[in-house]
Amino acid sequence: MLLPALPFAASFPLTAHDLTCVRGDHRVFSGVSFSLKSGQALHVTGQNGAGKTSLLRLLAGLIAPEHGTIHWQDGETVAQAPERALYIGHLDGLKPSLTAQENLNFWASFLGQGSVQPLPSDPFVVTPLLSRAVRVLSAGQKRRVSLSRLLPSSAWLWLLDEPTTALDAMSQTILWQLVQAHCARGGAVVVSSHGACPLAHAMTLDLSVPLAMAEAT
Amino acid sequence: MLLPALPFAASFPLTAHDLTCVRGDHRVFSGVSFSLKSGQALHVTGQNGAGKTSLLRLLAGLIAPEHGTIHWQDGETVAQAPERALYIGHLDGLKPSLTAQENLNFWASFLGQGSVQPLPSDPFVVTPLLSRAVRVLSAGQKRRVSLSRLLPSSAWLWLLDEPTTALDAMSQTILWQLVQAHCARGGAVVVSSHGACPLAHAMTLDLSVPLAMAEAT
Amino acid sequence: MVVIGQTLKRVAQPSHFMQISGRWLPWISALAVGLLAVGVYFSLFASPADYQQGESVRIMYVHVPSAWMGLFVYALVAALGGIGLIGGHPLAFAAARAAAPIGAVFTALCLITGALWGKPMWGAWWVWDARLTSMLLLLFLYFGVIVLNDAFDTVRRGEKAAAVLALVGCINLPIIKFSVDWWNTLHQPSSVMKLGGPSIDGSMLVPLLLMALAFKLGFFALWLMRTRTLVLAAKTRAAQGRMDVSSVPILEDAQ
Amino acid sequence: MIGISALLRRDLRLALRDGIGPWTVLGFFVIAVAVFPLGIGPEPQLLARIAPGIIWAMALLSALLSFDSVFEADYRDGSLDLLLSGRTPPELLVLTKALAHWLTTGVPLVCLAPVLAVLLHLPAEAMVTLVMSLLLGTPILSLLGIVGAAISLGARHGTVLLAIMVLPLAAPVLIFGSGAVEMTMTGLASDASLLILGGVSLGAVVVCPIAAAAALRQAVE
Amino acid sequence: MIGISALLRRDLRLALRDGIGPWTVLGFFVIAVAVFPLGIGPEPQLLARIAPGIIWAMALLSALLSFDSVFEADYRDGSLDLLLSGRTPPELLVLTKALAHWLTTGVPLVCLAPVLAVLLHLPAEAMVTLVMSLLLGTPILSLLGIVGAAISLGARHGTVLLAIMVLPLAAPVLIFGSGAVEMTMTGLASDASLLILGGVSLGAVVVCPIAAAAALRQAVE
Ligand code: HEM
Ligand SMILES: Nc1ncnc2c1ncn2[C@@H]1O[C@H](COP(=O)(O)OP(=O)(O)OP(=O)(O)O)[C@@H](O)[C@H]1O
Ligand SMILES: Nc1ncnc2c1ncn2[C@@H]1O[C@H](COP(=O)(O)OP(=O)(O)OP(=O)(O)O)[C@@H](O)[C@H]1O
Ligand SMILES: [Mg+2]
Ligand SMILES: [Mg+2]
Repeated sequence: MLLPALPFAASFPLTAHDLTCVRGDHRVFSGVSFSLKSGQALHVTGQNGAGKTSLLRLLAGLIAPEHGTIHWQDGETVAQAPERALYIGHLDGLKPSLTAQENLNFWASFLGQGSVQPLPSDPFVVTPLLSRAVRVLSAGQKRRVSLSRLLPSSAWLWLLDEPTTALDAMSQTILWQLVQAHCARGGAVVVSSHGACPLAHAMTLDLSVPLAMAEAT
Repeated sequence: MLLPALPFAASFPLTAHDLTCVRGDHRVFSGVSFSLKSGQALHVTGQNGAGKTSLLRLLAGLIAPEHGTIHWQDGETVAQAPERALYIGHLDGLKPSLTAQENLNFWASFLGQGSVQPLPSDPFVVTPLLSRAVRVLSAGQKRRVSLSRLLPSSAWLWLLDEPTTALDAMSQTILWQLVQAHCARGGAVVVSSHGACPLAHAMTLDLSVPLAMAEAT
Repeated sequence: MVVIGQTLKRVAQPSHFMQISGRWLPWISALAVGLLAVGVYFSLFASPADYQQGESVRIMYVHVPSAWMGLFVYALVAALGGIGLIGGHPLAFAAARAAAPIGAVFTALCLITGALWGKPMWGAWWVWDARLTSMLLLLFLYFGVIVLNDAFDTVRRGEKAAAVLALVGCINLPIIKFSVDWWNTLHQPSSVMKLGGPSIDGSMLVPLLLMALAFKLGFFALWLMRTRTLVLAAKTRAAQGRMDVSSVPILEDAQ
Repeated sequence: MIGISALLRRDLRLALRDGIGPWTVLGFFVIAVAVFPLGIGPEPQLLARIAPGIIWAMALLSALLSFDSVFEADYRDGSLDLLLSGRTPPELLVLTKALAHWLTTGVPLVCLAPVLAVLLHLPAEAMVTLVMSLLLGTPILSLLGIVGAAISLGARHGTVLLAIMVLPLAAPVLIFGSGAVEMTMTGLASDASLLILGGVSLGAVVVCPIAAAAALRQAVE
Repeated sequence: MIGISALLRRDLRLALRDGIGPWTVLGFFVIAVAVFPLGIGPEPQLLARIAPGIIWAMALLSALLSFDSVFEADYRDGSLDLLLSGRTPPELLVLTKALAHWLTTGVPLVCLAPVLAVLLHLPAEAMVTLVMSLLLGTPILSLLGIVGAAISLGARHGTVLLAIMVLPLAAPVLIFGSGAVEMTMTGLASDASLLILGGVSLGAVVVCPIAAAAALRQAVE
């Protein structure tokens, strides 16, 4: 399944340097550095509480690092140019009382990608679900709807926090293919998961290891 | 890790006969029949929307079958004796503003198992989390807390809906060991998951297959 | 000016602060207690009853100073909050946090004594005139600041939020102060702190000022104690080792 | 039983911690009562005459404010499933919920009412009637609200349903309650109204839990 | 821009589907009509006297009641994360939220006010001032409330915090608003008060979004 070409010629290599993350009043990780170039994928692992979600939220510019820097090649910080990254986390950001269609349309037009009817392509087979209220969807169906936000997105960096949660085998394969395709078109991906990551070319960042370095793999 | 013996000598073999489930206004599955004896485990699979969660909710007596019957050997229906089964679903039923300890205590005493301090045993290593508000726990930490409700429970039948969600590799192994132990002490388990189920002796019920029969495996 | 700035900066180092405040605290406390004793004596025995208000005028010696303190402390809290937000100095937040509850007590004291005074004077415990109402609102603002301070999991966030509220709430202060001039209120206008000198008899002015001074010193003593406690609390939280020291802002001295 | 008391304790703790509950009611109550004089002006006798209305209106509002959270939260985070699949009969659950709601909204209101009455210059002799009427009336509000909350749970237009269902039912309570106080103020006997209130709340204690429990079972479907 | 309008449309749709804004206004309406005349008795001039105060008090309270749901839902289901990580500056987000809130609570009230005024025998000449004052004043309430909602997001005792924070700041608005109407009723010119309201409104539109946006960034931490 093919994705439309990314709207920009240039890519935005990202550099994270010596990140320290503090949640609440306690330190989660420190000394994390890595850089991401066009086409690369970073697989974040680590036991529960290691800081995977925290790292992704840092990259999305949702929380600020206690210490250290994250910036694009052109000098902008993630907080300044958040639209270059698309974050899909544990929570799906779908309104139960709206239909899948309404939800997707809203996000598409809010993230400035125009309406999504009809879906450009429908790898996750959500078309049959579109007319139903999200409240009545099954866990995996919800997940598939929220993942469908990736398709119209023009973000260069995908931030996926345990994206395979609740997905059936079939949809999981599709997801990984999609990620491949995104890398292939010059995008980059940071994905956290507990299982092994089927992406051949992915670098691994294990946050359980103190002072982890992405280069470590 | 050993579980306390179940409080009752007798076990309650369960028989589900020709179940039809309708959610909202459309039929999810029909003709599902199986029976569970002491020590047995049933692994429910099927693509998203196949009806795994629905089946578990039927067994928990939370929804009524459109057609067909579920009852214990002694003739009681699940709706009449819900305390024989413990349902742990997609949602964790933990209060964000209460600490893990407070949450566990509440469920222990509500489900009539007395307070759980100290925890009888702590396979999921939640002790360090007990004093923290659930709000600030990571996805997997939350999951581990909610799974800890299994330990003090005296329910004969465990109903686990994708229990490995958000768990790290380590905790997943522990979970499966726990399930083994429960079967070993004469309990029974119905578990839904998308991955393969490591339980050697488990029967499989694939809801994608129309008119699925547990005996099919 | 510069010199003062420098000294302030030095004092503001948590370590210095602990030393210096430790040294001054006993003296201030002693002085406060002493003055309070004298003030109480004057206001209860060594001052005349009012020719129309009778003995009930003595309420004034509590009412007025506590009112002044209520306003003063709020301004202080807001100022410290501002410093904290701009300069990001942890000690400022701690000081603001320490001051708020004391100010709330003074405000409550003013309201209560006022109500007690109102019954004989106006025949009602409470009237909805501008000053009384605005003072009641000040109490609410205090509550807001206090609750907000520890409403969050992250200490710093609570302090920031509280600072914002304190600053915004400042508009209430002039309203309270000048309500008596802007609207025609039951409450009497200013007779001490006004242009052209106080219009109140010396025999009453003296004990009033004595009490005012005693209240102020008393406040400073309590304020220092509470601030010190907060600093120490932060230290212990760090010592418990659940987090590492660098994440406890109050412990790192601003260079 | 132990289950029920555990639930009650949890709900009370949650109410205290998350603020929907005593604090909110207190806050709203004081605020509302401060708001009306600000708007209407300070004349004591005028305030006194609308005092019962204001206080009762506030009672209803602060109750309304906290209804949608009664089951909503438990439904959203999955607690409700577990609560219903426990040993405890749903009717008892609902009754406990209603009790918790009343303890955290009704009771603080009853305790606070006299203070506010003073602030609004309500004549002393009417005070007793006010407290009595609130004491007898607020349980009805809680019970009605619980039914509304249960019915509107998970339904489209949930809150809308809630408002539309509870208001018409609650309005009479309001009218009787404030009416009783005003009668006392005008020197009439208010026993009749109070008796009616008492009777209605007894009826509600019996009927509402059954209705609400039925609605709940539907909701978790 | 298109993003903003999308957000506005979504919020309005949600408010109508399961929001409480418009319905609390309706509720107040019912209560005010049902309860206060009882207390005051039939005397038209008395009712007219309290009408502005009552209506304005309703405005404030119905606004207060619907604030905590402004960001709470988006925060809980993760929408807020996405909203903040979009291209749109947070200040604009907040402004939109405020607009949506105003459209769902302020506007219905402005529309209902004349009806209510008639029922409360408010003299016709005061009607215009009433509507004007509400039109100019309610936006301030919405904007203040948004700041409060943002600050108290994820806080313990969120709701009451909100109330405590907003009330002192909103009180002046109330006073000026109802003041203006009363002035017209007593034959004075109310332009001054209205101008002040208008001015404050403008100021709030500038200041509040900035404050709220800052608070929001803290909240998603
Ligand atoms: C609850 C009711 C009352 C409240 C909230 C209240 C509040 C205040 C406040 C805030 C001040 C300080 C004003 C300033 O700093 O300029 C003040 C001063 C004063 N109040 Fe009250 N008051 C109340 C009742 C009364 C009553 C009943 C009386 C006596 C009839 C009274 C007499 C005074 C006097 C004499 C001052 C000093 C004014 C001056 O010289 O500056 N107050 N009050
Ligand atoms: N409350 C509901 N009302 C109406 N339909 C529902 C409801 N809940 C689920 N459904 C529908 O019933 C079907 C089965 O849902 P269910 O949650 O049982 O699937 P599932 O096998 O658990 O899927 P998943 O693997 O995604 O968890 C789905 O098509 C879903 O859309
Ligand atoms: N909002 C918060 N406030 C305070 N502490 C938090 C907050 N969110 C997470 N934490 C803590 O920060 C640590 C890292 O959390 P995070 O969610 O990043 O872990 P994770 O690697 O995503 O774990 P999981 O695999 O369970 O998702 C955990 O110990 C958690 O308790
Ligand atoms: Mg995570
Ligand atoms: Mg499921």
